[in-house]
Amino acid sequence: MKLYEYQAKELLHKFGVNIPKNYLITDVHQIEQFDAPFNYPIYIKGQVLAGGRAKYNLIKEANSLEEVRHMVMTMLNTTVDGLFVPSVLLEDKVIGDNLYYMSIVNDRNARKPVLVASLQSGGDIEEFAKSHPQQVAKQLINPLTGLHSYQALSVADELNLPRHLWRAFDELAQAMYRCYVHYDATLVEINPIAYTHEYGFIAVDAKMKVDDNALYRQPDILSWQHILHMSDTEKLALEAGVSYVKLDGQIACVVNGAALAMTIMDMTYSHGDANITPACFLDIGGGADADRVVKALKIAFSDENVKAVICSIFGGMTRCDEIATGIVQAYRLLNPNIKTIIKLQGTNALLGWEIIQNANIGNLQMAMSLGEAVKLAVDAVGGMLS
Amino acid sequence: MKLYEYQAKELLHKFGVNIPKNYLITDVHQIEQFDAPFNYPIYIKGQVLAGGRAKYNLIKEANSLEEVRHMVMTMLNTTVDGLFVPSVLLEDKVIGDNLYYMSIVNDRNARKPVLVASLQSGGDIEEFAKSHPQQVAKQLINPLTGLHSYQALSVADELNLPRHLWRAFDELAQAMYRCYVHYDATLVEINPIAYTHEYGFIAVDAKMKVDDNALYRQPDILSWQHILHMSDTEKLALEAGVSYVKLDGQIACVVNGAALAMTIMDMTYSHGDANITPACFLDIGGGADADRVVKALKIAFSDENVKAVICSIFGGMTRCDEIATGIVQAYRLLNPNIKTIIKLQGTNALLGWEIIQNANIGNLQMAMSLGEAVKLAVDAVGGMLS
Amino acid sequence: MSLFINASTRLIVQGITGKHGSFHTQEMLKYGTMVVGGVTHGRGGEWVHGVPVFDSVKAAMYATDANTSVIFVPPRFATDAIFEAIDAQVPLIVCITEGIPVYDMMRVYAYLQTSNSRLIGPNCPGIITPPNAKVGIIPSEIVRPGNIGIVSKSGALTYEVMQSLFQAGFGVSTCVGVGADPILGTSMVEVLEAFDDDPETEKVILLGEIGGRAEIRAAEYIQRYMTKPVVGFIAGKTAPNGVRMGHAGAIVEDGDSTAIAKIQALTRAGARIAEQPEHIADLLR
Amino acid sequence: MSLFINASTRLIVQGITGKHGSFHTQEMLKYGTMVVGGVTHGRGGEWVHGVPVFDSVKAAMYATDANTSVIFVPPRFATDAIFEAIDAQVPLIVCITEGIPVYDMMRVYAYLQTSNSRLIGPNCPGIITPPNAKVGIIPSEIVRPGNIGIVSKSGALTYEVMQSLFQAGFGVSTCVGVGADPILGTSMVEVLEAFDDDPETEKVILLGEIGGRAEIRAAEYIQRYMTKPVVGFIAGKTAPNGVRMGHAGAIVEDGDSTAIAKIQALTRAGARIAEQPEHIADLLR
Repeated sequence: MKLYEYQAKELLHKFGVNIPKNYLITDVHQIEQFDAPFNYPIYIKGQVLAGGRAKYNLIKEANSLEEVRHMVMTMLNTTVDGLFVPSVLLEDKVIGDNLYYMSIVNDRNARKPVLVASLQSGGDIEEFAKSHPQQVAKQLINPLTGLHSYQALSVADELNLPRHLWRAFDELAQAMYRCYVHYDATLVEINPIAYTHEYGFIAVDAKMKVDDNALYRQPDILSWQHILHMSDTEKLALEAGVSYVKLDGQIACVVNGAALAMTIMDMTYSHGDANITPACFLDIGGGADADRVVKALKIAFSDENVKAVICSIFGGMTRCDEIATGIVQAYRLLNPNIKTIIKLQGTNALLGWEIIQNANIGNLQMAMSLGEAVKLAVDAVGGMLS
Repeated sequence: MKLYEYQAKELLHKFGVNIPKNYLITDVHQIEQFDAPFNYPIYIKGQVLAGGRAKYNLIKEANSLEEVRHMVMTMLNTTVDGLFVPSVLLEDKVIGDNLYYMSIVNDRNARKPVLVASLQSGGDIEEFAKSHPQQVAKQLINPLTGLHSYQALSVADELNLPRHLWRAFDELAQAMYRCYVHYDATLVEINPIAYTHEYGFIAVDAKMKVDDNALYRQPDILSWQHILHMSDTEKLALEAGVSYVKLDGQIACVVNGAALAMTIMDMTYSHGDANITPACFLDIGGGADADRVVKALKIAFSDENVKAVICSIFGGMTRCDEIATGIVQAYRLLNPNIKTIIKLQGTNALLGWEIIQNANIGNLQMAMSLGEAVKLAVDAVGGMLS
Repeated sequence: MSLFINASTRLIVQGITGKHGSFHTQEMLKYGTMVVGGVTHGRGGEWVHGVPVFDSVKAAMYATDANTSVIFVPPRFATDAIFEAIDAQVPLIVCITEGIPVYDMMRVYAYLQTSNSRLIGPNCPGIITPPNAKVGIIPSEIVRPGNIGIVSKSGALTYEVMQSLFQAGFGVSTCVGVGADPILGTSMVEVLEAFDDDPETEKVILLGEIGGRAEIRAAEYIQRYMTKPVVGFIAGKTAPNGVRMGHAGAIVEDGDSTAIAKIQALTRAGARIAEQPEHIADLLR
Repeated sequence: MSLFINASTRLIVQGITGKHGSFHTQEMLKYGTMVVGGVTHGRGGEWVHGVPVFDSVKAAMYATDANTSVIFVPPRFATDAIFEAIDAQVPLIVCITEGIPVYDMMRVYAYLQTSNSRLIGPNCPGIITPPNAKVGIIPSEIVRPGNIGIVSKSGALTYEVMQSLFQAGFGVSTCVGVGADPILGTSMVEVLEAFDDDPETEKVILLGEIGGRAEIRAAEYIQRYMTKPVVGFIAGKTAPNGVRMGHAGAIVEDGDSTAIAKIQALTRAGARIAEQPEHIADLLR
């Protein structure tokens, strides 16, 4: 789960990271009455779950209360390039001599967290690391023993950071690591960090991602989930525990297993008719029950673009009788004028077939192979489009 | 540093351990106005840093507000068997079906923390473990990976705890371990724990010790240090960073190093004259400077019983010139009518000798061996006593 | 010979009394796997499909002399279950559970390095060595003994491939699902190494997907060391960037983690890559 | 031969720019120890008593080919210093620092078990092997080469004993201060073992005190395995129960941790126990 800038800063601040004085506007009434004591100019920052906000005009500088109000009004509750702006952060403009980059992120290849820092800030650190490997320093962290000060200091050394800043640099890294561990983050990033005489290191912008699998033990983060701007469909998917990715085509892929779902997507794309493509990726995961299938199909049917569904299940953990029951329930409940091509195999597949056949629903069609399923779905869409 | 019962309970409660409703009285005015909504009978518990409070009449049961007031008045600010009672805890009387014991403590031999639990509560668990090894279960904890649930459950299994309590038992152990780690405890003990239908497991009495060496990173605990009932001398020792143990005799032992100080104590005791024994153990530690020596001597001189001081230093980390400077400063400052027998050897011993000799103070006397130092000190005391 | 499991595998099932644990215990028994015990804390003394349940892995190991454990417990207890198995010195641990937090798995992985246990998974379908050893959830009716080794990140896709092999007349030496989480106990490369050493295996199928660099590393290994032919399939050519596709690990985060990059690396390394799963059998001939 | 250090010891000093680090660097150099480098983060490039200072242990190890490190940094940085030395694969680490939290040391000890480093201390005076190798703070003017090995928990008491040996004409093979903290990198028993194997050592002095079971374990070892005679002294016969006597470790917590119990165990094991330190020399004859 991605966090908004102001959320990331709030959490980092709890662990000792300095952040600029700020004020969050979530409601237009707040700005009408707004008169907080800032020294102008201040930053006006639209909160969206994406980087590169400057190019969307979501980061501006205001020189007066008038300007603040005007800018907030222009940003708040708008949608910029598909990104909704639920809140605007007013923030002291920090003027630092130098700007730095620091992050703690999971290094999948090393199977450890890694501390990454650079004297260069802004932009994509991975790209920058490739072009300027000398200017980005990394230290792998043993998750059993944590980030050692000597490691943070060796990063400072490698970057030729002025020596009087080393202790503060270590403290910043330690604070970030504690925050990373405490909140089950997969990424904690401050970019840029400024250094000022007043505050020392201070976070100008911050990003944080929290492991979805750990949200059950992160009540504070979980309580922020409702603030996320999600479509009704996304909310339904979250509740149902299915993995949902909306795409632009007409064929919904309801599958148990990400790789198989992607395979069906790939096969649909390569089918030849460029106008017929997947409508969504819906991974119902392992061991789904009938209820989850109903919810997944509800999501599929709720998309107006959807003209056909491929429901391909190869049961291992998943039991095909549960799947079949769910499909039948969904049709009984919603009775959509949409064909679902069903491929059932593996655990209890025969039971599943029986349930489908006994239900005797016209829009349900069986397929014996992936190729056949894709072909039947494309034909169904073709029939409706023509 | 030992914590009071109410402090231990407060910390445990922060980490999720249930504790009875309670109310702390630290001032006699509180009890005059006291009218908190308890259901009688309630416990009245004098807070002291020692176990076995029942035998000092520091744990009582009150059946009315009148009784509460009377009992608190009798206990508060009294001294029972050398233990000052700075506060009294009023507490709901919990009635549980069974009483249990659980602690997390540093196992010095295994060099790991250990979870200890028993279905038997009260009394000395170590003694009980020796006599009833079957009824006390232990699990060593790897400090790099923490207490695993399977370990807590295996303790529950070993104790034949009813199975419906296993999950709650694990949660209790996990809460205690988190508390132990968070506060750098060397002991977290709940004894007894009751099990009630209303609360589940609940801490009836609790003990906690925090590692003195870790207090620098435990600001909450450190802030409690001022509440500890310490004599002025103990406070001075704490500030000076010297280790002070008051004893009943006449010879103060000011030494760098615990083993050497204890050796001098042992030699003083075995000197033959049972009336002449050590007055205190004063370990100034490694690398002491002149200032610390002045403070140590101040502590020694402040005890009216002290008739002579043995100051025996074998410098490794400690530099004898610093020691000598400190001794001379203390005599110039306080000019006590007490002899100090000085033995200086090791790092910069010659410089030290010179400083002492140049100071030309009549009460300073040099010794060449431990035996001689003890003899001179005993003689000095003998002269004063006779 | 075979990989990791065979006819002398003695298996315990952690989470045997749960819905999935119980169901797949029965499936594994049916297939012929020696399931000698199960573990559910607080349920010791019960029986599940004729298998005795113990209160701890240690007790189960002691009583049954098992050499392998499979984990079916829910994600919030699975980390503890893996630690318990490692501490009980189970030589082979197969974790089916999906949804374990990454931080937990990084800790498990670091701890594993100090032990003698091998972990397969988590978030994997397990291992099958026909005709009679199965640890995990791979459907057994679609596989017969043979000389094709399979290493895969996924579940359902693997079953699709296994079925098309079955229909095409191929048999399998061992199929290992390494899992699709970002942090795995055993990597694709380690399984390729084992296949290369396994006399039962003549050709190897590698099934990958977007996310991570496991397939890139596999390509490096194949190019440098692998003596047996490899046929591959990589899912997710059309997956959008930066979006998690179901699996915690299935996300394109940099150039190396795209399907195209992986297909190119494997092709350069000499592996033959199928356009779609049903073509794999053709490439094996 | 000798224990742990000798003429080919190449030493780096962690915390060399501090007051104690700098002073004892000079003392060790005077004695003839090859102090080849020092470490203080952020002070690399400076020199202390002719010894180059580096910004990290890794850099110092790389530049100087050292094989031993001694730690003089304050307690709140000492844990990090030990981890740094272990991670830089220093074979022998001697930690002088007093006051490291017990929890930190339990973590260090667990980590140490997964490495190839030996840790002596913390809260110890170090090691001296006359005539020219000294790592730590043991005063060198009171020791001459010889065949007596000393293992001790304490500092000042050890120096007293060393001086009385010196005056009585005895020489020392190696003196090892294992430290007086509750958790130590190297135990008394490990040092006794090393003395038993050391051809330079003929007799061994063991200096103990109240607290812990190290001396009880030493007694068990002496009884079962030790071939060389042991003379001992235990401080704290008159220490009150339950009170911490200076050292973090010096506290009577149970029967085994009293001086009397230790003296009895050692006596039963065949060691000769001195009534006071100055009698030790007599028992060696």
